[in-house]
Order: sequence, then structure tokens, then C-alpha cells
Amino acid sequence: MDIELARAWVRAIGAAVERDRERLGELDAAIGDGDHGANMQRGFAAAVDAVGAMSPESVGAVLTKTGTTLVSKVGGASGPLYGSAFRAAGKRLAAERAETEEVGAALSAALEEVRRLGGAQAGDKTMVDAFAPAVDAFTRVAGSGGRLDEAARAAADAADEGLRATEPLQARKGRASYLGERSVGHLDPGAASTALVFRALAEAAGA
Amino acid sequence: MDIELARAWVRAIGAAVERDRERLGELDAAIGDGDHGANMQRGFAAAVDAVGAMSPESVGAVLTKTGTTLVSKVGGASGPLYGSAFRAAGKRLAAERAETEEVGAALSAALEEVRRLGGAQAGDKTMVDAFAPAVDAFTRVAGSGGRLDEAARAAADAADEGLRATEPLQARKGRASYLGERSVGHLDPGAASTALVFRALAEAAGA
Amino acid sequence: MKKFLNTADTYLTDALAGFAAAHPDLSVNLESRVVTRARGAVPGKVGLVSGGGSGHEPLHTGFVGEGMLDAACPGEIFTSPVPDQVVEAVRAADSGEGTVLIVKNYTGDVMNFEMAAELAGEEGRRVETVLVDDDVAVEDSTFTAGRRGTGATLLVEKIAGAAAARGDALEEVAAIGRRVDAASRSFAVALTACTTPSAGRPGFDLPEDEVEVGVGIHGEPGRRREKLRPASEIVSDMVDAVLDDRPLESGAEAIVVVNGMGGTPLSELYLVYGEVAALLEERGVSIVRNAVGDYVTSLDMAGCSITVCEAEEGFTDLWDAPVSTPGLRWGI
Amino acid sequence: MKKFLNTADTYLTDALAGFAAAHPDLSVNLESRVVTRARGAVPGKVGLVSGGGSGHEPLHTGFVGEGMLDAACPGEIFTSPVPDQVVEAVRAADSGEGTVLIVKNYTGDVMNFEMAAELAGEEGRRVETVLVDDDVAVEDSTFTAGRRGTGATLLVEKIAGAAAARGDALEEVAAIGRRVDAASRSFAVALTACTTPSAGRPGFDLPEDEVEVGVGIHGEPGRRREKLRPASEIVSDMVDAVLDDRPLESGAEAIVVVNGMGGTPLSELYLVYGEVAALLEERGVSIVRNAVGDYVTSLDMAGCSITVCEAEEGFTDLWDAPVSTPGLRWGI
Ligand SMILES: Nc1ncnc2c1ncn2[C@@H]1O[C@H](COP(=O)(O)OP(=O)(O)O)[C@@H](O)[C@H]1O
Ligand SMILES: Nc1ncnc2c1ncn2[C@@H]1O[C@H](COP(=O)(O)OP(=O)(O)O)[C@@H](O)[C@H]1O
Ligand SMILES: [Mg+2]
Ligand SMILES: [Mg+2]
Ligand SMILES: [Mg+2]
Ligand SMILES: [Mg+2]
Repeated sequence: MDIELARAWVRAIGAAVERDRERLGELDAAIGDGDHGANMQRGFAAAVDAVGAMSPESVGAVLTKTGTTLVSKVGGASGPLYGSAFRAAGKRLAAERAETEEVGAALSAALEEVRRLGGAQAGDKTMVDAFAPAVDAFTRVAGSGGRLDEAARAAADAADEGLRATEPLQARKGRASYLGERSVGHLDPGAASTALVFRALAEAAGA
Repeated sequence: MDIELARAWVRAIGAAVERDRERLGELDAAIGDGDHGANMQRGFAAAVDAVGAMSPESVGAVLTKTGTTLVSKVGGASGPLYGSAFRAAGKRLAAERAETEEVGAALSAALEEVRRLGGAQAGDKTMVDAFAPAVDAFTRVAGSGGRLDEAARAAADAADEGLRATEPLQARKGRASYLGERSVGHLDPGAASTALVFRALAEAAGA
Repeated sequence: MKKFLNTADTYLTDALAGFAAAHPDLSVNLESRVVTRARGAVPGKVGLVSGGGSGHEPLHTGFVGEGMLDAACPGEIFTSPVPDQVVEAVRAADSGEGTVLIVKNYTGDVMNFEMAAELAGEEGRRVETVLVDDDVAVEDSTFTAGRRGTGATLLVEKIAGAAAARGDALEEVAAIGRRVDAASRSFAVALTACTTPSAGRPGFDLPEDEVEVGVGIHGEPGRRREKLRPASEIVSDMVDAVLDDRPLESGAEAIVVVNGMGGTPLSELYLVYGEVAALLEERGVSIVRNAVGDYVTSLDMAGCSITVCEAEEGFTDLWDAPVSTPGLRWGI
Repeated sequence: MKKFLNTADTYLTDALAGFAAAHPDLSVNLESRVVTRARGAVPGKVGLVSGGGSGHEPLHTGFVGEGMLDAACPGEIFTSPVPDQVVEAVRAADSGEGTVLIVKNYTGDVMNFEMAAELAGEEGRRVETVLVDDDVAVEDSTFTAGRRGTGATLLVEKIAGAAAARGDALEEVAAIGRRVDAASRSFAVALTACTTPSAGRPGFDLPEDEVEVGVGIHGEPGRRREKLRPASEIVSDMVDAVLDDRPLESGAEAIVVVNGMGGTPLSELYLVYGEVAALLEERGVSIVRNAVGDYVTSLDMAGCSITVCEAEEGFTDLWDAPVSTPGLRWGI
């Protein structure tokens, strides 16, 4: 991954959440407060602007800027979570280019940060349920010598799979947990946006 | 008219407004505030109780009691209007029995009081538009020697006719006047209750 | 109908009972339906009484207390009180200095309060009536029942209440009440109809993209129906209606009330106030005081009214004077 | 969607601009979205900051002023503020005596305020956080995000605000805020869903004869759906839920808040209060203070919450202490 690709990734996320803003909002309305689409759209639109306006000296600078922007623009649960995730990833990638395995390590650090901040376990019906399998898949492919686009595609597929698997779950973290059993039968909105984030990486890397 | 007939009249009005409470409410909702049915029902239910509990010494006492009860139970526009009307009529009938012409004079006094208090002219789309033709018809029949039931039936028919004639009118008094042209095309609720009052007299007298 | 109630018939009594429980400094007679200050008439002070149909809370019951009303007589929902109630309220309010009746201009209210005033007069009580008729949606002509009393009632009750509290005589309190009314104009728009407990359904049907313009406070339809437009346009028309009827010169000072009808959240009312403030500023009118909130409501109706009152000599000080009621409180 | 607004995107800014215009004694920064007292931090006084998603007005912006908050930071509708905003608010509130953050217990609020607290700490500011988590509709277990913060926020902000005003030190103000939270429990029922400007339609569909039981204040569905029943039954269940979670002995004293969600008229809230008062009396609990009205709302949602706070040593005096904010005012 180079600086341009990092930027392209952020732009691709921006485009995806813009496009799916309403869907994310509806998913959140069903078991939360309906703002997840607006939150993601607001955050990544700002991030796209921010990383477009800067002259980054490393891949990490792009991701850190993205994270910082998310933290200061989004609010809600997803702002600190995604924001800190991107910042954690950015911290690991101090060079102008990053090998795919390094990207994998950065993504692992991001996941770690989400887990630490939010305290969610696998199966709690949160973004972790898409994030964790995605990072797993990414590092597996990267570890066996796969290219970035291959790793990213595997990650995106795994995230999709993880998203689907949130449907039957009962939420134990975030707003959806307030609904108790009524959270069952719905996709988790944060898992859905995480799937978009990894799909965007695959798109950017494959282009 | 004797004391029992006066009481029967009040009971008949009570039954009629109970039965038509909803219709009167709907008429009032269309061009007013929707309470006319409840107002009439509350007032006449109390009046039926009141005249049932008393030992009146004159026809007028029954009507005066009815009027007083309406004034102190109804509120709104219809309370003072009907209340004062019944009181004005009651004042004229100090004996145990009243001839039909005397009843006619009492009804004229009642109408006069409604006019004085409310200041409505014919065609203003108020209860006066049913009340005035009813009193006209009543006194005409009574003046030419008609019986009470005949006079009352003519009055009721005239009131019905007057009610129907309020539909195309634009209101110039009461709440409906606030609607301006939008009051056109609706029956006046007070005219509708007035038609019930006269129909009830015809029923009571015909029984 | 979706309301917190037990039965439609007991709605009013139950709500008044709750009001009584919540406000031990007021005395609520559930039988006669009269709300007074617990300590009764204030010796040496002119009494202030208002009332009208229920469903407009906090008006009028919520404005009983120090610096405002001495007694209120709530009628049935949207139905003016009966004369007996009003007389009872006058008795409770009258310390011997006479009583001012604040009456919103509706045929029923006017007639019932008139009858009450007569009865009170027969008891040897001095009574003055202040009629509130601020709603410019209604033409003030012989072809109507005259302008309705709406949002300005808050201003009249507060300002006349403060005048009475500072010791003004009967005629003076009435006079300032009348001046406030004369200086005030209002206009209201509804986004939804309200539902009375007894009717059980909305008073009129309003499509999802239409609003009723020029409504009163009794759930009646307005002067006309319009497509929903941006708030800036709606408010601009409302302010025009108000100021066309009683123009204010550049340099004038005004007290403005943006009043919610019961179902509109505060943030929308503030949004509306922002538009009003900008429009008045454009015209060179400075808003010296304002009130934004639910004061003169129409059950659960979504909508708002805008009242502009020219702040004549003395109004602002009386508005600022201490008041302690359930619905308005400061300085005490 | 029927609202007084210009565009969904500008709703919040326009409403805040109107709020700013209406309250010249507050200072509203539309850029940073921070509301403070116009005269800034009070020398020698512990600062009080709260914030959260918008759409709950008057909470929190409406509680900035003497005797209550020093600053509020409103987020987007139903979205917690970002750390930058909170830090800005802390800077405005901090006179050097430290600042108490009052945070409603939602994942997003907690995380954003935590990050802000860290940043403020890095600036050398002393910060204490009081978490409000009173809503018993949510189990307080590791299988949930913990109880939500709802109606008790009013009590915490008022009482902690009064403690700060009388000169309590940072830890003391925080401690009393925590005690108020610990003594409070709430439960809410919604009759309708609310509509956020950006969604443009109600968050959930509720049939005409059903209610959502155990809702929060963000338009989310509740714990379960029920048929609409008489208010006495609904309220009885609500009071049971509250008192089952934190029983009060006969003889206990309580402060009770019956809080409207934005679309429910005051008369219904009083009706509900009447039921609550009767039920607590049955249990031998005396209500020493109450508040009935819209305090912690959910846009235009029809519904209400009931909060019972045991009036521990000192609470009542602090509740009674003077306060002057747009949403709560007495004694000043
Ligand atoms: N504790 C947590 N750990 C991980 N993810 C969480 C946690 N709480 C919430 N989330 C994620 O955040 C998403 C909601 O984000 P968003 O709607 O933007 O914020 P909010 O819940 O504050 O409205 C949820 O769908 C979930 O995936
Ligand atoms: N000035 C008036 N003169 C005669 N009748 C009137 C007048 N004003 C109103 N009414 C009658 O009263 C009726 C409404 O009565 P009601 O609904 O009980 O009272 P309110 O208008 O106070 O709600 C109207 O339909 C009309 O017939
Ligand atoms: Mg959300
Ligand atoms: Mg009526
Ligand atoms: Mg009426
Ligand atoms: Mg949110």
C-alpha cells in the first residue's frame, strides 16, 4: 500500500457510505437510533476532504488523519471506534509504502483498539463481528504471501460473512443491547459499515 | 301544555341529544371545535335529572329549571344561549297549564333572548336559522287555532328546513365564522340541535 | 386515539387532580373546578381571574400564582367555563379591591363571563373585563365573531398580573391589560390536528404534505390549507400577517412569543423564533423580551403561533416583575 | 415529515441560532457547537459541563445558566458530541477549580467524553465524570451496555449545579451528582415514534392501539410492545418497574419527575403525575418535590418517563436553590 492507495481507500469508503447512507440509517433505526448512515457519511466526507488537502509523508499519516477527522466529526459510538481504529492503524505505517503483511499488522492493531475501547467480544453483534473475521482473513492471505488486493478481497468477503452472521444474534453492546431479544433478526449497522470499509479497500487495491 | 308534558319534552330532548351526540359533535368538528354534542348531552342529562327531582308548580318552573341547569352545566356558546332561551320561555308560563298560543309567545320570547344575547341575524348560520322559522311556524299554527302537537310538528318541520338551509351559508357568528368561506357547505351544529329540540316537543306532544 | 388517560369522561378531572397533587401551593377544587392560590385572595390587591376551555395548558390554571392570576376556572375541553365557576373564582380572588376578568374573545367565553360578571355585580363586587382578541387570522368585522384570543393571553395575564401585584387599582390593571391586548397580534399554523378525548380522533384530516394556516386554539380548521414549505417561508408569511395588521415602525421595541401548540418540540420552536428574530431585525424592530415554549396550547396539536406585542411604556418592567406559577416563574 | 424546518441538514444549526437569539444571557458558538454562560466561567466555582445528542431539548442547552450548567455541547441529533466540542466546553467552564462532566450512559457518549476528559487532563485540567444511568428498562448487566441515562439527568444537573454554586469542591460536586444518580430510577413508555429530520419518517411503526414499553430517548424501539391500556394501569406498571429495581420503604421521601417526550401535552403529564402520586402514597412514600413537564425529550415523540429519586440528605435544599436557565428557573 502506498500513500495514493491509502487515499483512494478513504475515498472509496466515502463513496460507499454516501451511497449506502440510507441503508445504514435504516439498519440503525431498526435496532438503534437511526443515525449510523448520517454519522458515517459526515465522518468520511470530512476525511476525504482532509486527506485530499494534506501532503502526507507516509501511508500512516493518511490513516491517522482519517482517524483524527472521524473522531472530531462523527460523535456517537462509531466516531471514537472507527476514529481510534484508523489512528491505531496509522501509527503502525510510518513509511511511504507498506507491505501487505504490515498492512495486516496495522489492521490487527486497529481491531485491537476497537476491542479495547468498546469492550465487545465476538458474537456481541457489533462491528467487531465483521471486523475480526476480516482482519483474520487479511492476515491469513497476507501471511501466505498474498497480494494486497487478494488479502483485501478475502477480508471483504469475510466481513460480509460476519455481517450476515450478526442477524440471528442478540446484541450485548451498544444501543441495540437495550432491545434485548428484539435485537434478534436484524443486521448490525456497524458491522454493515465495516463490510463497506473492507470492500472499499478491495476496490481501491484492485483498481 | 301541562307540567308533565313540559317534563316529557325535556326528557325527549335529553334522549335525542344522547342519541345524536356524535353527529352533533361531528358537525361541530367540521366548522367549530367539536364539542357541541358533548355540551348538549351534558346539559340536558343534567336538566332531565333536575326537572325529575323537583316538584314544579308551573309549566314555567320546569322550563326555567331547565334553563338554569343548562347555564350552569354547559358552558360554551350553546349553554348561555339555550339556557337563557329556556329561562325566558319559563318566565312566561307561570300557570300549571299553558294554552298553545301562550306556549307560542313563550317560544317567541326565547328566540328573542337568543337574538339579544348572541346578536345573530337570520342567515348568519347559527341556531337562529332553525329557531326563527320554527317559532314562526309554531305561532302561525297556534294563532289559527291549531293544537300543541300540530304547532309543534309544524315547528319541527320548519326547524329541519331551516337547518338544511344553513348548509350553503357562510357563517358570520360563532366559531364557524373564523373559517370564512370554508364554513360553506356544512350544516350548523346549533341549528341541528335546535331541530332536535323542536322535534322532541312534537314527539312529547304527540304521544 | 392514543393518550395517557383512563376514560375520556374522566380525563379532565384526572388531569386536574394530578395538577393539584403537583402544586400544593395552589388549591384546586375539583367539584367547582376552580383553581386558586392556596393562601387565598391577597389583601389590598386587585384580583385577577381568567378561564376558558381546558386543553390549552399551562393556560390558565398554570398561570395562577404570585405575580399573575389569583384564580382560574377551567371549563370542559375547548368549552368555556359556566358562569357559576367564574363567580366562584371571582369570590376567591376578590379581596375587596375588585377583580379583573381576562376573557379570550370567543362567543361562549364572552357570554359566560358576562353572565358571571352580572352575578358578581349583584353580589356587590366590582368587576372589570379585559377581552383578548389578538389573532389576525380572523377579520375583526361584523361578518365574524371578531378576532380570537390566543397567544397574547400570556402577555395580558403576566403584565396585568404584575400591575395588580404592585398595587395598581382596578381600572388601572384593566387598562394595562387592554393596552397589552391592543398592542398584540398573533397568527398560528398547524401541522396536525388535535384529538379531543371525547371525539377520539383528529378534528380534521391533514395530508402528510399540507398545513393549516390561520388556525385557532380549539382544533378548528384554519383559514386555508397549504403545501408544507420551508420554515423560513411559513414564518415570513406569519410575520407579515401579524405586522400587516398592526405595523411596527423601525426602531420599535417588541415582546415576542413563539408558542407551541402542544405537539411541537422545543427545537422547532427555537428554529421558528430564529426566523422571527431575523425578520424583525430586518424591519428594524428590536425584540426586547421573548418567550419560546408551550403556553397556549391545543392539546396535542403540532404547530405554533407567533405573537408580537409592541413593548409600550411600562410593559417590559411588568413582564420582568417576579412571577411564581407552574407555567411561568422567575424572580421568586 | 412535518416539521418547522428549512432543510434537514440545517435543522440543528437553525434551531441553535434561534436558541441563541432567544437567550442573550447565554453565548452560543454555532461553529464549535458549545453553549456557555455569556459571562463565562465563574471564578472560584467548580465548572459543570454536560452534553449529548441533540433532540432532547431543553436538555442540555436549556440547562445552562446560574445554578446549573456552565456549558453544554450539543451533538448532532441523537448523536453524542465529539471530543473537541466537549473539551471546548470544559475550557469555557473551568475557572481553575476543575470541571464535572455529566454524561448519560450510552456507549457513544461515554467514549467521546472519555476521550475529551483525557485531552482536558493533558491540558492540566482536573475533570471528574458523573455517569447517569437511571433507566430500569435496561438491565444493568454485562449483557447490555448498562442502564441508559434518561430523566434523572435533570435531577443530577440541577442538584450538582446547586452544589457547585454554593462552592462545593470538585470531588464533592461529583459525589453528590453520583449520589443523585444512584438514588434515581426511571422508566418510559412511548405512544408514538419520533421522526428525526434526516430520516424523515418515524423510527418505528406503531399501530393505533399499541404502545412501546421501556423506550429510551433516542427514538429506538422499547423492550416490548403492548396494547394501549388505561393510564392507571400503564403508570402502575411503570412505577412497579422503577420501585422493583430500587425499593423505597414506607416513610421514604422522593423527588418525582414526570417528563414528557416532546409530543405529549401537559394535561396528560399531569394526569400521569396524579397516578404516580396516588401509587406512591399507597406505598407510604411522600413526594417532597416534583417536576412535571418536558425536560428530557425525544423530538416529537408522544410518551413520558417517570423518574423517582429518593430524596437523600441535602437533595431537597439543593433542588430548591435558585436556578436561572431557559428550561428551569426559580429564585432568580
Ligand atoms: N461497545 C461497542 N463495541 C464495538 N462496536 C460497537 C459498540 N457499541 C456500538 N458499536 C457499533 O456502533 C454501531 C452504531 O454506531 P452509530 O449508530 O454511529 O452510533 P450510536 O450507537 O452512538 O448511534 C453499532 O451498530 C455497533 O456496530
Ligand atoms: N352569536 C350566536 N348566536 C346564536 N347562535 C350562536 C352564536 N354563536 C354560536 N351559536 C351557536 O352555537 C353553536 C355552537 O355551540 P357549541 O359548540 O356548544 O359552543 P362553542 O361554539 O362555544 O363550542 C353554533 O353551531 C351556533 O349554532
Ligand atoms: Mg446510531
Ligand atoms: Mg363547539
Ligand atoms: Mg366549545
Ligand atoms: Mg446515535
